[in-house]
Amino acid sequence: TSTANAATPKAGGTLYFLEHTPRLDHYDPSRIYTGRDLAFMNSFHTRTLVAYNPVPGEKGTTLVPDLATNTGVPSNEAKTWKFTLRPGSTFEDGKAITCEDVKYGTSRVFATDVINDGPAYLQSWLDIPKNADGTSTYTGPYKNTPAGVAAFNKAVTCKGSTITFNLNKSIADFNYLATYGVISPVQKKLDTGDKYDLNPQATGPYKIVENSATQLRLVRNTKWKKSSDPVRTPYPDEVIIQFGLDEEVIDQIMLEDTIPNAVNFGGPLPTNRDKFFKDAKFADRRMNNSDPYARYLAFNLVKMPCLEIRQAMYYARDAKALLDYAGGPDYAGSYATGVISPLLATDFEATKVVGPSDYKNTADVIDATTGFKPSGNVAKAQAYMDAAKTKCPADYKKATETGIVIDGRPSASDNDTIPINVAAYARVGIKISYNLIKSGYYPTVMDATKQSDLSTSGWGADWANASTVIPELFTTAGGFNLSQNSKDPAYKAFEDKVNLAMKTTDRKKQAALWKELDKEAMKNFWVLPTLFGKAQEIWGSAVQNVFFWVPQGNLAYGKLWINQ
Amino acid sequence: MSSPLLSVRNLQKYFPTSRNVGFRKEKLQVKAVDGISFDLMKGETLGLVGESGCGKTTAGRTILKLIEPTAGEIIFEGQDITKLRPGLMTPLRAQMQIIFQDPFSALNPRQTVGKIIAAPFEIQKVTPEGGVKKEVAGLMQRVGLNPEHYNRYPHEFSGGQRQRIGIARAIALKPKLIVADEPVSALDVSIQAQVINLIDDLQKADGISIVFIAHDLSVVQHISDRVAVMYLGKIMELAKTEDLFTAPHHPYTTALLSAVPQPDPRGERNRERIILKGDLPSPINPPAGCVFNTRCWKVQEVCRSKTPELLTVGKSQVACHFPE
Amino acid sequence: MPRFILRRAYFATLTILLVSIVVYGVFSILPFDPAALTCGQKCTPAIVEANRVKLGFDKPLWQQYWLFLSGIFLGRTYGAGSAEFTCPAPSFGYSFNENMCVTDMLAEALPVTINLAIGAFVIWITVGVGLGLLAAKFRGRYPDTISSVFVLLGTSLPTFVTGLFFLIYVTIKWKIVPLSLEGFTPITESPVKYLQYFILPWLTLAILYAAFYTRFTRATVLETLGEDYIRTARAKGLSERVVLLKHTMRAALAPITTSAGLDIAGLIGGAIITESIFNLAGLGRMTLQAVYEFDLSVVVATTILAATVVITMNLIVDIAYGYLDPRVRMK
Amino acid sequence: MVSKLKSANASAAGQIISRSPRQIAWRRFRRNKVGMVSAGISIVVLMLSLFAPVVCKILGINPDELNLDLIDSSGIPTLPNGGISREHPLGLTPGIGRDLLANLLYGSRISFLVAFLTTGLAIFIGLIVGIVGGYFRGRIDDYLGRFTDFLLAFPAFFMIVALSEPMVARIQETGIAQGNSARVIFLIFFLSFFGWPGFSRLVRSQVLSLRERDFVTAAQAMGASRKRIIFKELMPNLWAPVIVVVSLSLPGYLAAEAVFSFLGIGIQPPATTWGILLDNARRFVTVYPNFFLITAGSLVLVVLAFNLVGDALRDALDPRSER
Amino acid sequence: MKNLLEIKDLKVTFPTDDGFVQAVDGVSISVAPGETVAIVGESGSGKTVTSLSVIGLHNRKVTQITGSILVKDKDESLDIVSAPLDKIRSYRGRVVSMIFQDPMSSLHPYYKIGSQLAEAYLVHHPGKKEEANKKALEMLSLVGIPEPQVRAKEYPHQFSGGMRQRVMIAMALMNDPAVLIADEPTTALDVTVQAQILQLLKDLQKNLNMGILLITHDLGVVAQVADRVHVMYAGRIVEQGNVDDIFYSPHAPYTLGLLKSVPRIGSRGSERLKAIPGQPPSLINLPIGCAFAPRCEYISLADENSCENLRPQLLGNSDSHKSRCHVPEEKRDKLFTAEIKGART
Ligand SMILES: Nc1ncnc2c1ncn2[C@@H]1O[C@H](COP(=O)(O)OP(=O)(O)OP(=O)(O)O)[C@@H](O)[C@H]1O
Ligand SMILES: Nc1ncnc2c1ncn2[C@@H]1O[C@H](COP(=O)(O)OP(=O)(O)OP(=O)(O)O)[C@@H](O)[C@H]1O
Ligand SMILES: [Mg+2]
Ligand SMILES: [Mg+2]
Repeated sequence: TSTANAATPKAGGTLYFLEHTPRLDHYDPSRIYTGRDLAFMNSFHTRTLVAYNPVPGEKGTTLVPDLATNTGVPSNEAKTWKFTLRPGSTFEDGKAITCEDVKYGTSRVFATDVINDGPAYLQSWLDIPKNADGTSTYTGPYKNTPAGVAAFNKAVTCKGSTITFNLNKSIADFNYLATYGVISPVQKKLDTGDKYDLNPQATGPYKIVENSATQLRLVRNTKWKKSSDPVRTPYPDEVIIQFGLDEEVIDQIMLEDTIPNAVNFGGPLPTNRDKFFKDAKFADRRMNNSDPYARYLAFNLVKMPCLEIRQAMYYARDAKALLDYAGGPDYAGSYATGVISPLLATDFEATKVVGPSDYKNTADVIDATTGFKPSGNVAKAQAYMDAAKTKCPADYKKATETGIVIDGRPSASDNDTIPINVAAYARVGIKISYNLIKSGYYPTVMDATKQSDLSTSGWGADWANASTVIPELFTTAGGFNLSQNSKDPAYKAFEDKVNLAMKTTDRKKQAALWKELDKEAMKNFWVLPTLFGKAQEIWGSAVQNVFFWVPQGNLAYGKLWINQ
Repeated sequence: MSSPLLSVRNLQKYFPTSRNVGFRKEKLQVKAVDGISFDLMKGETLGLVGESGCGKTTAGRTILKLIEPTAGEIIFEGQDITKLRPGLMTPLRAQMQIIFQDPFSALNPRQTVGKIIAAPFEIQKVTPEGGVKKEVAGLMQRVGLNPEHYNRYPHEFSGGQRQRIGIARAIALKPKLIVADEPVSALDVSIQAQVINLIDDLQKADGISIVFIAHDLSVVQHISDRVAVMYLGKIMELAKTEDLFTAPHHPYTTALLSAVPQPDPRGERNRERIILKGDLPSPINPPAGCVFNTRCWKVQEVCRSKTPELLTVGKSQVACHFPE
Repeated sequence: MPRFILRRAYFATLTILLVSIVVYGVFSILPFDPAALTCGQKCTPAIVEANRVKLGFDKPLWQQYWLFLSGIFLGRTYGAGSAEFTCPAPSFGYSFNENMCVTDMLAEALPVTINLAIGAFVIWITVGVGLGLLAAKFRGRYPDTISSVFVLLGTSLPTFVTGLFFLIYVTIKWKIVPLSLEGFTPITESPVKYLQYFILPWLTLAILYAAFYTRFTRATVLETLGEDYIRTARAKGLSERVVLLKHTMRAALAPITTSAGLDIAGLIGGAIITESIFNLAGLGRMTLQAVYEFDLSVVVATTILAATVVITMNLIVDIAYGYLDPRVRMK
Repeated sequence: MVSKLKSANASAAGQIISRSPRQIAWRRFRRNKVGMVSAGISIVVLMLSLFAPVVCKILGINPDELNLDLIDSSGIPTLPNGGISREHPLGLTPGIGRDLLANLLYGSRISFLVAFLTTGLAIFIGLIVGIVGGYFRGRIDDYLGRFTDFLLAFPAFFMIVALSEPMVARIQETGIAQGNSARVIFLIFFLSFFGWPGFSRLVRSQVLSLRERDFVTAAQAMGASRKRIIFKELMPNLWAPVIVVVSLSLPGYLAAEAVFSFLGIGIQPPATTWGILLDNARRFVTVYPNFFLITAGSLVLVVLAFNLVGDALRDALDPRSER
Repeated sequence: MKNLLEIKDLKVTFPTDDGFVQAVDGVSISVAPGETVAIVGESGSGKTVTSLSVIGLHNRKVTQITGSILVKDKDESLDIVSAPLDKIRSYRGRVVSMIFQDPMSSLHPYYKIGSQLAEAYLVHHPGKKEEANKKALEMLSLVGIPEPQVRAKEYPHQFSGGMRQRVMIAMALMNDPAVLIADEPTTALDVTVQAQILQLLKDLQKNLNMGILLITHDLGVVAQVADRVHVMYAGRIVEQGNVDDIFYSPHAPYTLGLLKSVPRIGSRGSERLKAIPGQPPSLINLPIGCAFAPRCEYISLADENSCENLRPQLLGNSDSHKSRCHVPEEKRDKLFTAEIKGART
């Protein structure tokens, strides 16, 4: 992690972000869920009740008050949370932000037909009765029943400038959710539902003045007052995301420093990484960090019930070739040992269930504890296959004859890995093929009937607690269980332990439980962990004060300034 | 008197066309052939002359039922073939053949001469004595082509030779009737004579009846027994060749005769010429009454209102109110 | 003449209607649940169902089409309760990916594509017809050789190869044309930025078509030069220049105009590659994006729009042909 | 002067003896050096593609073999010249280090398959519709003409792009084919679906003018059946224009396949086609220009060669259009 | 120079794929004021090539032309074969005009008749628009087109064939040329219309004292309008003379054959036509000797083998009547005259 020179920041100038995709997924605070977009919008545009401290290093993970004057006060065994709003903060139209605005903002996520894609914690945690199918009886502000509204008004209450959330269970880290826009002020009379996404009211120092197919342009929000915002420091006059640029073009711009005040929003192409990282010229303009994601393949247990086959696939994999292809340890990260990323707070030091005992060790030798070998432990994999042959002959036949189908999203680099995988699994007689889903990947694979035998996926914690990882991925209550593991013999015990962990308010003890659960999930081979990834950042020579914002897993965009 | 080989009665062929007139789309008819009648005896040659567009080709093709007639009757060997279905026509087709004006388009460029001449046998499923190949060679010899050129393609022959190929094909099945549609118009003078002689010879030898279409009066006069002069889809005059040329009764015939230049400078210098005014009117909208009235120097009021019938005048049949 | 135009216009309208039915039908019977696609990562059947109702996909197909069609004239309302909103007429639907009325998206994208098409058209016509004329005039000599090399390369180089070359070398490596970051700027605002934005896309598109028109012009001109009336013109004592530029070009004008009209219509929907390489926010890129995301309302709208342009252009070309060719005019 | 002329003529005259139209075209074609060279190249490329497995075996190259050890962390071959050597005649593909030549050869098979089948299908439909319309004329022709006009009103390329994903999904759903087979089917079907109207117009206009020719009337006068007239009289005269348009549309479809792969809506990796290779090459164009040059060069070369063969064929088969 | 046009020893050769086509081989023709000179000959005998040479319309880069074509313009005269193109252009349409065989395709379909006519005037009288228009109307009425003001505003396709040929003639006469070349002006027309056009040409010539070079393959037309005749065969002139000489005492066997093979009105219909056997030769493959020898029935009258091996010269006892033949002229004169008489009865 490098920090560019700590000279006195200067205000002014335009800060460019060069981006390949045609737009960000969402701008509506209730709908943003992607780490980078969140870091961006929260840095400039949207204020939340509490925020991560935008400073380098570990300190960045601490919560600081933002719109609220505190970081949340729990009571009633953390079933009730109170936040008091800071006076003097306004929307971009000058209207003061009230408790009612925040309450209204939280109500919106219940209108799932309009406000989608955002984190769904509020729906499951707020103390509102649920229907038989698990949906909330409250259906949001647009279209609802009096009973639903009454329930919601009981769950979220306003008293002066204090907002109270009543939860249906103890949530020790509920205040972390308050770093998300799902709990942020929205003016009822300006809410345009779906269309609010295009130009949401700013509460931070910048507001949107153009949101088109080519750019998102933010300029200073004149109604914003430094005095009311302890977190943000607006330096540039304008912030622009330039969309749809060819990735190669972006890299070339960076290499040539054509636009010194620009940041490569998506990171350099793999092909150009060496140019940036092997050349001292770019020493002040590059960064290579672990990213907050754990990557894995989720076994669909409904179609892959045989543990031995799953194990064989794990050991037969040529992880080394894949890591090398992805850029080696320098650029691509390390062999994943579970689904909890090492970037998560220190109490989640990586578990040693599968993979190398030390995830930083990339030597191609058999790991004594786990039997993992980066280039594949073919002997061990073969042994599992042999076992499978007698134990679950039907699955064995499928693996060796029909072939195992893996869901994936088409991408230039993933395409290349297909032959690598085909060759690796062939070593133990496993046939694989790919089902590449272009659009609507998750809606497709989340549907157990449409999901193939394995699905490529990745997950990062929503905040620095594995409570946003293990239950999400491995329980039926979680929102992202691609493993379909409820029929697995080990599931019941696992779920009980998860519930126990959720109730544990002591962070240390809770963390220990999560680690054990991570281990268990790995032992059951519900997923096949692949990488703890890395990400590279590149920026122009005029961009100053660049540092990695650990909890967001991205740069602290709000702290950048332009050296003119 | 023996019965005619072919009788044509009041034959009509109107082609439908349309034209945008101001705001309306007008449905029109090209009166290409508008009620012609004649008989053709066995072994007789009937010349059909007239200016371009007067309906000669249409008449010739309609007679052979290559074009469905609009009205009238075609009686071939006593059989009314006007309404005959194509399937029933097929065997009759061996009896009636056609020779074309354009020796280039009349032969399929992708077939050898041998194939072209053998086609009638193939189509009519006739196997001549001694086989098709021998018969074709004989035919080639007969029309003055070298039988060794059996495997050549049409483009390797001159216009006159190509016309001979067409003739060989037409006579292959020994038809009783041949419509020769301007068979020599596209040929050079020196070649024209060869082909005329050939047709003449074949006709004499086989006793074929020929409808000989031409726009050149001299040619028609040379080859025909009788001549019909057509104007705007109608027969103006029909007579024995000698009668027609020595004593034309219709003003149009007279004008036509006087317009044909002869290779005789002295005669030409002294010749009184009748120069017709204007052009052939459009067959879409022919003049009322006598179709020739717009160009006739003898025109009277009756010509503009009443269509003259084809009546016998002297030895000829003439459609004129004031025949000479 | 007006009658003729009216009749053609009537048929054109009918064709457009038919095209819209076919396009709408084809896309609607496809095995996609737009409701599910707009539902996000954490999706429940209830959400899908609610979405479906909101999008109008719960109705029978013909009703959906009717809603679509009437939306064009009357505007269309989506959602319910206080989140209800209207896409005013002419409404081509609503994109749930972009959270925009499709009409607004079209309004944003269309000027870009039109400017792209017209600029490229001007270049290709000038270059194509000019080179074609030269090649015909100096038939068999070196201008002809050069033009035939141009034709061959132009028609054999895929657009994306030339486009990428321009982008990476001309703009970034050699910096001949500065990179345009700001997006579409109307020429009235800043001609320099306008040019900067369009010049390379124009060239990319124009090369292909210019090659085609060079070949076409050359062939047409050569054919015309062989006509008897050109011999007549020469026999009058006219100079070669007048013969070529007046008599020959006049005759070549009709076919060139016809095919140019159709080609430019094709570009409205066909500049996909150029637009995506140069990141022009035009109709083509918008459609491609929508295809990637299964944004059916956008795809349906752009397809129908593109077809409408083609059909309309066909109509215009037909009428223009009547004016250009007196023989047709009189019929 | 005179005598010299005569002797020259005498020898020329000797050759004029009996030549079929095909022989004449062939002779004219043979005289076109560019056309001959292009034809040579095209045939060699087609043969190489057809016998790709054999060729690869002989050269000792394997399209599926990975050479990860020869690739650096940027995905570029570490050997000089991108690994061009005796083992890898055109070097390695970046990323995972497959043999480029082997991949070009195997890749060309799908590209050619799409191009040939599309052309074949389009010309087949075009021939049927064109002949039916041109020969029978009247109402049938009217309807067919309307329909082709209607099809031509669709922006074809645009429609194919728009339909690609949904249609492929449809094909997969019906179970006709999965994955890339479905995509190949889609491409062939839709390219030819929007391609045949062009062919049918050409065929129709040819048939319309042919059937006015007297040899068709002659056949009718002999009592020939429709079948005979169509197959024996008309068809042989259609081959020349058909061959020309086929040879000119093949390279078009070849390039089209590449474009669709480039846009990400054509054949999908891990299959190899030229479009996919080119799309890859694009990613590596600045760091590994060889790859781009070789792949783009191959495509341009083949398209160029096919185009030139088409031009030469046109010149040879249609004497009016001498260049 | 008393003649308006003097072609001397014109040779035109086209290089083709199959060899050199010697389309015209040593043709000499002259035209005096008020005179109509005809060229007759079969298709491909080089008539059109000769006429196009006169206004320099061959592509000079590929066509090899030798000899001279002198055209008289008032006091100066110009050799079309060697003159610069600009100079030739200033003669075209002004001194020498041409009308073509096919009136259907010889008018520009996209321009109005009036403007096409006016253009012919404007080329040589730049800037005089009004005069040009006036002259155009004048010329249209001169060639007998009714309502010239109306018709001038119409397009060629609105005219019938005969009308178009009249327009072509009017166009050729816009600048009162000295020589008019008419290449088969009536071949595409019907006899009745042909008669109109020939009459028109005759009248115009009388009024304007033009020299006309008339090209045709129709002997009847020649007989009707020509003063002098050149008969061409395979690129060469085989006989030239006054009309009467040619028609009543032909000296070349080809001319005789031609005259005998035409059917005439009034001749006895039942008799066979006297056809010339064989085909005209290909111009690339000309016999070494007399080009007509393979088809000639009088070879036996000539010196042994001379017809096959020697090319005959254009000779004659009188200056005005010459022919190419190895048979001694005395023999031919009587024999041919007798034959032609026989054929005529
Ligand atoms: N298929 C057709 N459809 C419409 N009109 C036709 C058709 N065939 C012929 N005609 C018209 O019918 C009239 C007579 O044509 P036809 O070909 O029979 O004349 P013709 O006497 O043979 O002329 P020519 O001497 O030029 O051959 C012409 O006006 C012609 O335009
Ligand atoms: N540009 C050319 N290139 C090659 N050969 C040519 C060219 N122009 C004419 N010829 C040949 O020259 C010969 C004479 O042609 P020309 O047109 O003068 O004949 P013609 O006497 O006018 O015949 P027609 O009566 O058919 O018009 C022909 O054999 C022709 O093929
Ligand atoms: Mg006719
Ligand atoms: Mg000529």
